[in-house]
Amino acid sequence: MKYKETAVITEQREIAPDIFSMWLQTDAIAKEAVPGQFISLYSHDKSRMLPRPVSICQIDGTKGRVRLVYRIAGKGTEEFSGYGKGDTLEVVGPLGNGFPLNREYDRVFLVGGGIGIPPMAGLAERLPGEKLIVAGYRNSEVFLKEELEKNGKLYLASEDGSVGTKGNVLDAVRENHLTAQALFACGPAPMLRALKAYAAEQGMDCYLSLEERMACGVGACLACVCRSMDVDAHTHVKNKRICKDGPVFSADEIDLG
Amino acid sequence: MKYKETAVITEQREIAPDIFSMWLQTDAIAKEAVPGQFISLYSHDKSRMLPRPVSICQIDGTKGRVRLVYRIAGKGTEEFSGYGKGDTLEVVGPLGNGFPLNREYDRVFLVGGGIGIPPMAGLAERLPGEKLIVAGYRNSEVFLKEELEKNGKLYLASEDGSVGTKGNVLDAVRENHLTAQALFACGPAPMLRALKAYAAEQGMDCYLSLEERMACGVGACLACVCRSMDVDAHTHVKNKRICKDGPVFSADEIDLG
Amino acid sequence: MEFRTSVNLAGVELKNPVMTASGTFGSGAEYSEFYDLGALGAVVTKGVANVPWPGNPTPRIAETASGMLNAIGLQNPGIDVFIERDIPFLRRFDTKIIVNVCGKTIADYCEVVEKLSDQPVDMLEINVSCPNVKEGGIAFGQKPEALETVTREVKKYARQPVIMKLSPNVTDITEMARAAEAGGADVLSLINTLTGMKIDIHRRTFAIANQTGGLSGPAVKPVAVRMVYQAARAVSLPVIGMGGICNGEDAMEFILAGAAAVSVGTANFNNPYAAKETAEGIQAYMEKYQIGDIKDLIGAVHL
Amino acid sequence: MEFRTSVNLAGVELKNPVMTASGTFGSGAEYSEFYDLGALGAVVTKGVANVPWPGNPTPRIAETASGMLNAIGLQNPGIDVFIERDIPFLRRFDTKIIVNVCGKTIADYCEVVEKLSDQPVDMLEINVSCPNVKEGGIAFGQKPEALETVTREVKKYARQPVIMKLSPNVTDITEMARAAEAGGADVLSLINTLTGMKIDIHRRTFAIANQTGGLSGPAVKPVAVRMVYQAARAVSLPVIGMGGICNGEDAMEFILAGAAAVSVGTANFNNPYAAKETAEGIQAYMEKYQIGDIKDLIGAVHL
Ligand SMILES: Cc1cc2nc3c(=O)[nH]c(=O)nc-3n(C[C@H](O)[C@H](O)[C@H](O)COP(=O)(O)OP(=O)(O)OC[C@H]3O[C@@H](n4cnc5c(N)ncnc54)[C@H](O)[C@@H]3O)c2cc1C
Ligand SMILES: Cc1cc2nc3c(=O)[nH]c(=O)nc-3n(C[C@H](O)[C@H](O)[C@H](O)COP(=O)(O)OP(=O)(O)OC[C@H]3O[C@@H](n4cnc5c(N)ncnc54)[C@H](O)[C@@H]3O)c2cc1C
Ligand SMILES: Cc1cc2nc3c(=O)[nH]c(=O)nc-3n(C[C@H](O)[C@H](O)[C@H](O)COP(=O)(O)O)c2cc1C
Ligand SMILES: Cc1cc2nc3c(=O)[nH]c(=O)nc-3n(C[C@H](O)[C@H](O)[C@H](O)COP(=O)(O)O)c2cc1C
Ligand code: FES
Ligand code: FES
Repeated sequence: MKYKETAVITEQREIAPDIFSMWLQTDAIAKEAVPGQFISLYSHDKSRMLPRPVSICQIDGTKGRVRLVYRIAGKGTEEFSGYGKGDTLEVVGPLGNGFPLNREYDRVFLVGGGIGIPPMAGLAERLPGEKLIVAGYRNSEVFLKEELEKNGKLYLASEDGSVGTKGNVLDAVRENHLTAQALFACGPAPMLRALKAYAAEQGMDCYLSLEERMACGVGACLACVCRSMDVDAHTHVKNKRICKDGPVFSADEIDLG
Repeated sequence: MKYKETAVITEQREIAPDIFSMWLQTDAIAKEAVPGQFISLYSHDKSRMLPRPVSICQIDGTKGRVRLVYRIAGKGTEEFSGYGKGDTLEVVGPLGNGFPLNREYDRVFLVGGGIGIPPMAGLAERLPGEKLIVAGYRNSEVFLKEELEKNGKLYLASEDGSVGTKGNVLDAVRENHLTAQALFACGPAPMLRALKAYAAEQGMDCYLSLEERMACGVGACLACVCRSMDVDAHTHVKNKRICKDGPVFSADEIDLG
Repeated sequence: MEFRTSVNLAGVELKNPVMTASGTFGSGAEYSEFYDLGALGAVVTKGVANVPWPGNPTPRIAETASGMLNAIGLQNPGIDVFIERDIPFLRRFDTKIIVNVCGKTIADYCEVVEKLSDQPVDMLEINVSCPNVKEGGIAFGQKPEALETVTREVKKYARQPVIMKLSPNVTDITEMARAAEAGGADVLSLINTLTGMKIDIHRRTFAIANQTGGLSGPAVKPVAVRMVYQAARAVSLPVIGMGGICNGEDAMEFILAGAAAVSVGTANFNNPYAAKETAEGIQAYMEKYQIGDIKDLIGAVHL
Repeated sequence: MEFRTSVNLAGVELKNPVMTASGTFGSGAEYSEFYDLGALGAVVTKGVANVPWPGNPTPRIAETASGMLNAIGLQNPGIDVFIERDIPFLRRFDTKIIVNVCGKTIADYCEVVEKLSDQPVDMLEINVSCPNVKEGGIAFGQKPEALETVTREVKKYARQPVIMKLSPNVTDITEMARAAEAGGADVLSLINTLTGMKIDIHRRTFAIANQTGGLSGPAVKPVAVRMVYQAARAVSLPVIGMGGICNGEDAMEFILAGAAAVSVGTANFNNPYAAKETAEGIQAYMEKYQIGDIKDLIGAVHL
């Protein structure tokens, strides 16, 4: 089920420059959400009609809360960052499919790049088995480090080398001679492309969370498609809807170009 | 001079159902404002581009504050009513000409109808001489009574007779056998029309504050005109700009139709 | 007092005047997760062609002030899958089914219309005004003669009443409305999207891959109300009004301007309940002003 | 590094590409209370006719989503008062003066243009696209032949470069742009307002007395950018872009789309400093991306 709720912000703080962490009281959504799903946030400013899709970072089903961690990327996220405890936001969710949690792997990679790191925190909490978490940052402005360390072994990479391996997430994997049976990732497109190739090379199962501009967020408008290897079930034209068929795809389903 | 300021709300409360009183810290504007002038308030919601003109109710030049009293009439005023102490609003002002304060009258009428009452509070504070204040309400939901009583003798009228004279402001004038040398008024168009006729009949000087939909609020766009008796200085077509040549006009300048 | 919200479009009785705007509601499946589609007068489907269309490259949409641009490019599974899957799905709800038809040539339109002729759908809406595909579509929607011709041809194959959907990208909407009427249209719907463009100034490129896209949402509502008003007075056909409707108050503007029914489009993206709430809002308006029959409000703006 | 913001329009050198949109800035007097008009490339005045025009009844404006409707009806004091009062006023500022001219007949336009021919104004902008007056205006702006004729006639009397201001209420803006070019226009400006309507559903009447009005503001920006892009590629004249510009980022969209200069209109009503801040914003963009000359950005969107 999907719900539209008026969520109440129970906590918001800036956890790194321009990166905000927000806990939302949103009972129905929190109860059903799984890691890898996202929710649509709506602006109070009515000049902005479209939802802002944001991945669920952590889920507190007991308290009925979800945590979002987002970067200020434009006017909408800037608006959200100005709200505080007690303010409300219209939200719709949980949306999309989430990462597969039912496969039994002994050891998995959870790889997050930049603002793709947050969903890895919630995934690490729910995924069984040993977790090797690789988080790629731009620089020393790291965030969610504690949350990630709690549920797995954390390896850092940074573009400027100020923390962890200097380079990208794959550099960190290689530098630390890491191996696993499967790979779960979220981050910028070039990173996902490289990870897909790496997983194929290593014979790992690979699940990637994609992004695209969205309008409906629920699968109705066909704005957010990605190319798929096979004809899709919905329109039979090798286009999958990221909001509905994804955002998490098995890497071999999709054509990353 | 006119100023654009980011005004800080120092106090806001609902003083009658749907009627709000708001004090704004707006130093430059407060220093120069005179009763009868108005300020333009801008929505934070960018789907609403146009200013909301609101008359200045009271001026505290020392503290650099102005008070506005407004009724929720639509989305813009609804937005404003949701803000509280410490929130900010973009404002431009002081706008328009204000009531003439330099004429010496022994006794004057200050007449306000409905949401035209607020400017009478500030005018009563600044106008010399004896003041007979006539305030017309819809019903028993009166507001600003104390402020008005402080600076003149207050007579009430209400449409349903629940306070003061049952009827309109002129009914209250007649019932109390009031007379004066001049009349200053703000309120709905039918009231102003009746007052203009009454003042002419009684040989009183008469100053009326008018309203019209505004776009620029500063005299540039010619949205807010009223018909004038003589050719206007600006466009020579018997149209005066309420925002610039008014909102206060000598009744004999204007054609109320 | 009873409040009658039903309207009649070319013999089809809708329980209320609210439908969905084509392309914003799929074939209803996604929004049926939020509410019973039986709350609506009709569901208008995404445009369907004779064969599957892959649509345009991404990005396909961009947000604009109080609106959005889209260039989906009419991605659709083709009429065969549609008939097999979408019609049976929609039949489960107590609402009318209106199939939006797109094509590149007159023959394409006729092929789809013919395939639908024995299907349990209530009306057909012919999209001759999509600005987002290179061939066909918009060309028919911008020239009166072409519009009249395509209308006439389609009518030959149609068993259901035909709605011609007009483009707002024209100098004179009344000329187009009359052309559709002359061609035998049963109903008109308008407006489709206004052609627009957004530039990403930081990347110095177009915000959507197709360069231009169709503008929709509250931004276009004043243009839409004006055109509905003009079209409704120019012809004697019922008119379905759309463009920026978010709630009952917006819908009432169109109805007072002359629309016999209204569609909710972009607003669904802002609020999945928008269409349902629009129907409720119309009812609330009638109750507030004690108007017993919505028909008494159609075109009832004072001159 | 130095940043050159000056642009040249038909031989007239503007210190920066930002001007005011006609009708939103009077003749500058009111906004000169906020800042020195010398901050702008040019001031474009409210439309002026051969004789005073009283304009339309009120209400003349209505707010719409991210925009507004206006039907001022070109109230103006006539060319004689304008020459006597407004030109000397504007001459006090270090900015170019562009006079917007309106009329009901070709003879009206020519009369005003002739009277301005020996006046110290830099350019003339011919408004053939005002939707808010019954006669004239818009008719010239919607038919290519009429546009070409009025352009040619006006050019006979004009000593200053002539800007033809195009209406967006047309099927094909490139056809109109070419017609103006064929008639001898020196510069094009677009867009004027889109014809729109708003209905007051509670009073069941039109929100503005004139029934229809011109839609402007951010709502129309995508349509305006698209038309500027199309027009700039259709002709070899410089194009002045406008429609919803509120800041330097909006202005950059138009410049990248092909506009050699831009006008700020409705935004002045939201922020009296809008035009000045737009000029500053363009400069900031150039600094951010280290572009030394604005001319290198005109039409520089990647295909
Ligand atoms: C499934 C999904 C999950 C996401 N999860 C996160 C997250 O956990 N944390 C986070 O910081 N960001 C996340 N994003 C990106 C986030 O949606 C955008 O940063 C945000 O929408 C920007 O909005 P804005 O108003 O600030 O920017 P603007 O640029 O002003 O937005 C304008 C429009 O573009 C859209 N848009 C802009 N950037 C993106 C983008 N990168 N992806 C999709 N649409 C975009 C907006 O939704 C809006 O409609 C996610 C995106 C998707 C699709
Ligand atoms: C000079 C002047 C002084 C005013 N002083 C006061 C005051 O002291 N207290 C008070 O409560 N109201 C006052 N008003 C009326 C006030 O401006 C409107 O109630 C307010 O603009 C409504 O905005 P809204 O967004 O709530 O309503 P909406 O109806 O949503 O507004 C839509 C548009 O219409 C305009 N508008 C709506 N009603 C009016 C109106 N009555 N007059 C002018 N424009 C209107 C708005 O400014 C806006 O542009 C004054 C109006 C003028 C012209
Ligand atoms: C994402 C999207 C897809 C659309 N697809 C179609 C379509 O397939 N066929 C069609 O006739 N109109 C299509 N339209 C136009 C809408 O049906 C409608 O005419 C227009 O958006 C104006 O209404 P609105 O402002 O309420 O959205 C589409 C609009 C949008 C926003
Ligand atoms: C209140 C108002 C008055 C206008 N008057 C004129 C005019 O006299 N002559 C003219 O050519 N355009 C006139 N316009 C159109 C503007 O110059 C401009 O083309 C249009 O508003 C689009 O720009 P914007 O969205 O920045 O306002 C007027 C616009 C408004 C809002
Ligand atoms: S955003 Fe509409 S289908 Fe994905
Ligand atoms: S509101 Fe523009 S002249 Fe008064």
